[in-house]
Amino acid sequence: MVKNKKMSLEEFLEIRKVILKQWPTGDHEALDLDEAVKRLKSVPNHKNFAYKLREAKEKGITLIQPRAGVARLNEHVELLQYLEEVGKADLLPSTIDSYTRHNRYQNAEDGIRESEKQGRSLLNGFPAVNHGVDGCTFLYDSVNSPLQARHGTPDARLLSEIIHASKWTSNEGGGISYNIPYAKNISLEDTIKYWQYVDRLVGYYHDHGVEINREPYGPLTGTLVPPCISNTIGILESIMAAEQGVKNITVGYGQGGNMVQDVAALKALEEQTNHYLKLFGYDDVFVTTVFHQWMGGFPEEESEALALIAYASTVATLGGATKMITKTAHESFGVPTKEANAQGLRTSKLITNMLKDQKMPESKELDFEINQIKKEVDSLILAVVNAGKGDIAQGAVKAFKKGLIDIPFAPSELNNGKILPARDIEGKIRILEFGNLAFSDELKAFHNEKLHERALKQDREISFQMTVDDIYAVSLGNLVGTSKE
Amino acid sequence: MVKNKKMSLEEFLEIRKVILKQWPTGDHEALDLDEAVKRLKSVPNHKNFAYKLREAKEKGITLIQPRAGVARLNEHVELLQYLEEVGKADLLPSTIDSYTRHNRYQNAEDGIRESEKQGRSLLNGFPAVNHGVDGCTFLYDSVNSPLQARHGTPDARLLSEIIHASKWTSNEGGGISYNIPYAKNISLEDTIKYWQYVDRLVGYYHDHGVEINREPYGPLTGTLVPPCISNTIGILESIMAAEQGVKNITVGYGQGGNMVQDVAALKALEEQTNHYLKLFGYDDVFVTTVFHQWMGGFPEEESEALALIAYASTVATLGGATKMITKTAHESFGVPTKEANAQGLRTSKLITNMLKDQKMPESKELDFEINQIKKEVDSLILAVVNAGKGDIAQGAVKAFKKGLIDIPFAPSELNNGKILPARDIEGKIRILEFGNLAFSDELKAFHNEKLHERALKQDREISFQMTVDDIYAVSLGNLVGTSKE
Amino acid sequence: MKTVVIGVIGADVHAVGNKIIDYVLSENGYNVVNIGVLSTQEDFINAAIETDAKAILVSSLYGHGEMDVRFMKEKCDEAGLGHVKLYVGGNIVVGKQDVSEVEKRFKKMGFDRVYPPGVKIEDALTDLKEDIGI
Amino acid sequence: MKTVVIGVIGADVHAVGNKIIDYVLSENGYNVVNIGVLSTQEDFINAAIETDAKAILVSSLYGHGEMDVRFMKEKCDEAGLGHVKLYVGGNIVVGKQDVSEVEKRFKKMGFDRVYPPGVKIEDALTDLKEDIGI
Ligand code: B12
Ligand code: B12
Repeated sequence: MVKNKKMSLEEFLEIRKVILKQWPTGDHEALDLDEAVKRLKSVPNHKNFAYKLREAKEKGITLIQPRAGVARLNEHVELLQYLEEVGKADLLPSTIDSYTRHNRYQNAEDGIRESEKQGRSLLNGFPAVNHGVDGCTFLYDSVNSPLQARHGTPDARLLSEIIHASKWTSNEGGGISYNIPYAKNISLEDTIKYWQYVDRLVGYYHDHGVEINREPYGPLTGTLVPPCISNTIGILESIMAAEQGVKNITVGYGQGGNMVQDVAALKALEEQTNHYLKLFGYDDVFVTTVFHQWMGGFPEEESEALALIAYASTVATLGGATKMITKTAHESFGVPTKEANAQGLRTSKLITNMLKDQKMPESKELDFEINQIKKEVDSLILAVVNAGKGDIAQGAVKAFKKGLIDIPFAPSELNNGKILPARDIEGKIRILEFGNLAFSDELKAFHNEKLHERALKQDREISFQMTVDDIYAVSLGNLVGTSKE
Repeated sequence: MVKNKKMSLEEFLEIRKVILKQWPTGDHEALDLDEAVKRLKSVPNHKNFAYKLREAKEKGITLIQPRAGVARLNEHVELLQYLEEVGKADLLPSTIDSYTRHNRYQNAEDGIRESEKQGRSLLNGFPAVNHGVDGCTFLYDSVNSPLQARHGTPDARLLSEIIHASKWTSNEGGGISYNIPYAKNISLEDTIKYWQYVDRLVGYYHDHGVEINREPYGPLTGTLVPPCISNTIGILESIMAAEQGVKNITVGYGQGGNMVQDVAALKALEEQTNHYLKLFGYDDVFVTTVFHQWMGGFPEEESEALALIAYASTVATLGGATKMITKTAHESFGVPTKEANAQGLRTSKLITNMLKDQKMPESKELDFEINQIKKEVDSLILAVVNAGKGDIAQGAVKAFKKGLIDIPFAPSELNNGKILPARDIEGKIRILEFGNLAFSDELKAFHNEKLHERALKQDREISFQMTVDDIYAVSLGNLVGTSKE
Repeated sequence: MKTVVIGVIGADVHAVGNKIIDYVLSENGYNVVNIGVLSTQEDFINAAIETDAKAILVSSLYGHGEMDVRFMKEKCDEAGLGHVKLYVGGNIVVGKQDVSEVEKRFKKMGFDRVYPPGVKIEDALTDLKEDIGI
Repeated sequence: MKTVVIGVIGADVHAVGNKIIDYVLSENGYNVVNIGVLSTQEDFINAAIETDAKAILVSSLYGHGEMDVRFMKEKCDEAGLGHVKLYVGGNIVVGKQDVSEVEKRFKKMGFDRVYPPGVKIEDALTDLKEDIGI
């Protein structure tokens, strides 16, 4: 049974041997840990993710980072250079392709070869494992900003080894957040263990004087996720990362659409992550937040997409996020061209820069939402702790099994899949069907009330159709769905 | 000496005869007032500006309206149809060219002819007087939305006669707002009289059962105008319009850049316009507000321009403006193509629609700014009333002469031109040099304090260079200017 | 009641559209057999055989669709499903590509109907009625 | 100290740039004669004659610039100002047009320097120093 317990060095090194044999690129001199530490120590501050986040937090500014990844190395280098220079990105990603995410390195290899042949990327991301330490280091050397792997990989152990040895100083993901929204039937115990390994690696580096940033994946399915659910999972993954020795964590949240609820979610997330880390005995973790621009279905029209991007940037900046992940005007169609990607960045940057001296004023409404989210999160975390008899790793596994935690629209069969969200009349995300979610009657009553208010105003029933309308709404230029007839 | 007194019907009709002779198009059967009333009565609700604003106000939504005008009639028709269909504009404008604004109808005629010859518009707007009632009615018949003339014409009497007889149901402008920012040395007494005529015409129509909307021009020079100044002028012009019988007024405000100050300005504007109208005895005027997207120098980069447009739309919607005037990604270059114009509209519409169910929450900071603006406006209006010994038309003339009211960067020699604005550290527009502005020492002390705070934080002096940096700031992607070195 | 098989092919986990397709087709009188995300060509074919389906609706969102559906028509034919209508929709290629070009490529691979991004399942109902009835 | 005449031509009332040009050129050691907005060609020429100016900086923002500056060079020559440098800048044509095309048109009309939108007065200082010194 998985436990939230720091992995011993011996166990870690034992597993490591196996991991590095999973694909030929695991065999590289830089994957000697001493050598890797030496390489990572040579990373200057301005190319260190963790450092740049600390600096931004101090200045109170919001950094921007795109998603980007293509199959071929040279094309990927060119892409990131372009996003840095023309797009003015502060932080760089490498979005990993879906075959690599499922450890299908042979498929990825075929994808690279086919892409070379056709002269265009047939993969939806950068196959970092196949390109190996040499390719990834070449990339690192070709840019001036910190690099992070962004993926959705249930078992990212080999990937993580390769990117860190290549001086990429951040890694996105977590045992829950890179399983439930990204897989169908991979055991949660397994993925938590895989990610304990990934975190243990970062902890190892920390013990040897290298600071690496870790980012639990906040938006989950990106589709009407109530803030309490994503915040709870971010907090759980932060605690599990801290146990393995991670000291620099960025917790994430995907834009919901209502400005007040979104700012409240960001504030609650930061405060409660710090609170729970201390409560569980991790005193020296540096916490920042990342806001994801709208993660659901996008409007097709490019001006509308850019408007949504600018609106998201306004919320992130006024809400004080340390980092924001940007989208593009191509979102509803497919992987963006580098031009479209840079355009999304420029749109975002104008706002993060222009609004940097403004914050969302404190208000009763904001306070109320912050407290509401906090109460809900407290209730969910308590349920996890109880389910695990004090151990949150065990608790997480059991909570999912029982549906005490439940992620809307997740593909995983481990997820209860009974919860249904819908918006209230102001567009705040509330819960329509709770399934077995660990909510008190009082908490449920609040959500019911809010949705009744909407049903009344819109003169319609509370039903799955409401959820469906809300899913389509933003791509149609609305926030609160209306029944079409 | 001009007085705030309803023009008698005889006087109005006397002047009217002269006006209609200023250009051949003044001689048209539709300019018979009985005929004009008949025509206007045939306007259906959805093409009546005043009606559509009432309706929007009731629904609590924000309508969008572009600026647009080209020299040739057919091209102009095509342009407005495009903005209506592709841009989804709710309200249509005809922006009038600069020759017409200066009553240089012969120059406008040459401009039309030259534009016909070259097959592209050489005028910066639509020369409505030259196109006359026939052209303007053809335009009205070609679109499905209400039409308004937008200009900057000190003497718009003939223009107003022609557009209303052509079933355009709104007219922008005012005796102060279309003089001081738009002219060099035209007497303020004269322009107030000209606009009393324009309002009297609307009052005449109202007496005969036709509701027409009037819109004092809010943004003035569009450049760091402190809210108290533009709000004061909007209120003065509303009172003068009401005296002539106008019953449907839209007061305007140009985006300053700080969200809280902008929302505060909108709220204060609406509340105080209603308050002063009642105080002066005009009980049945229906007041709405219009928010102008950023009126100062725009960023060149198109994605940045669109970001600014989306941000402005966010503020207008959360601030509850009934109407918003949109800009385009071509703003810093020149009169936009119809495509660029529609793009600006679509960007705006996504936001006004998506955010329609959200309002800016009440907060201490917002309350404070509302009260601050109200105190300042009260002080300025009091000074005008005193200067005019109770008559605000006289008072306005004298207040400008003495600099009690002073518009930053205005070209008019009647303006004192001593006031200098600058931003505080959050980007709120404050006053650096007061000249002779009718502010108490207490009010001045507040502005001084705010600018000292900024000077301290930015480690720089309070000087004209601060103002210059602030003027450039937004076009460079900032809000608060910084000294470059 | 006509049966249709729906699912998301390849290493693709986009589940939202799939759940909505299930709901909308069921509401509109079809017997929906949903094999879910991360499904192989074989999963689709087996389900179609078992349930005597009249149409297979393949979703692909994540970009690898073009690779994932190769030779699917041939395999259907081999399995005796030549008469079953083969649809594909979602974001079936990488990036924003010319729609008619993409349609051609997939039709050449044997798909009866090809839907570009932005076509919601509601918009495809008339086609489905036309092709297989209700 | 060299003298330059600045102003905004035609029916144009854009005053902000004009005030900044005044301030920046003065700060940089020029004797600035500012005839303000709504100025005619004659206003520019008379001011230049009266003050022995070395350059005339015409601003046009509102779009009618192309019509407003016609034959200005010829009038300058007639007035004996052939040696005076003639600059134009701002938003000198209607709409977003090809920059080098526009420059050509205005150079053909006799302007020595032509500045497209986005060129702030600070950016033109080096040209001015090169052409007339300080
Ligand atoms: C939400 C989302 C996610 C969520 C998915 C959560 C989940 N498990 O469901 C998360 C965040 C996990 C995710 C992950 C990834 N995503 Co994603 N995602 C989206 C997004 C924003 C919305 C998808 C959605 O739910 N839409 C709402 C539903 C209702 O609409 P729909 O899915 O389009 O389905 C409707 C129609 O398409 C149609 N339809 C669908 N199939 C069929 C079939 C037939 C026959 C017919 C008639 C109709 C039809 O009917 C459906 C219902 O109306 C889209 C972009 C967008 N559309 O805005 C990107 C998008 C699909 N994702 C993309 C990518 C690349 C990824 C990732 C690789 C990583 C990344 N870049 O972050 C991973 C891949 C994971 C994997 N292995 O599959 C790309 C695909 C690129 C491409 N094709 O070129 C997109 C287009 C974004 C982009 N522009 O880059 N994603
Ligand atoms: C503020 C503004 C106004 C204000 C002006 C207030 C006032 N009295 O000063 C108001 C609202 C009143 C206004 C009115 C109009 N405006 Co206006 N306005 C602007 C805006 C937004 C900013 C101008 C500004 O102040 N910029 C800041 C200053 C510091 O920069 P600047 O003026 O560009 O000057 C700098 C440089 O250009 C350069 N420069 C200027 N001249 C020269 C000369 C030389 C030799 C050199 C080297 C450099 C140089 O140095 C200056 C200082 O650095 C611009 C668009 C933009 N730039 O974003 C439109 C713009 C200039 N306006 C425009 C128009 C059409 C109008 C109107 C006709 C109506 C309308 N559409 O609403 C009226 C015309 C009134 C008239 N008769 O002139 C158009 C011109 C179109 C074109 N050329 O194709 C523009 C470009 C907007 C647009 N895209 O449609 N406007």
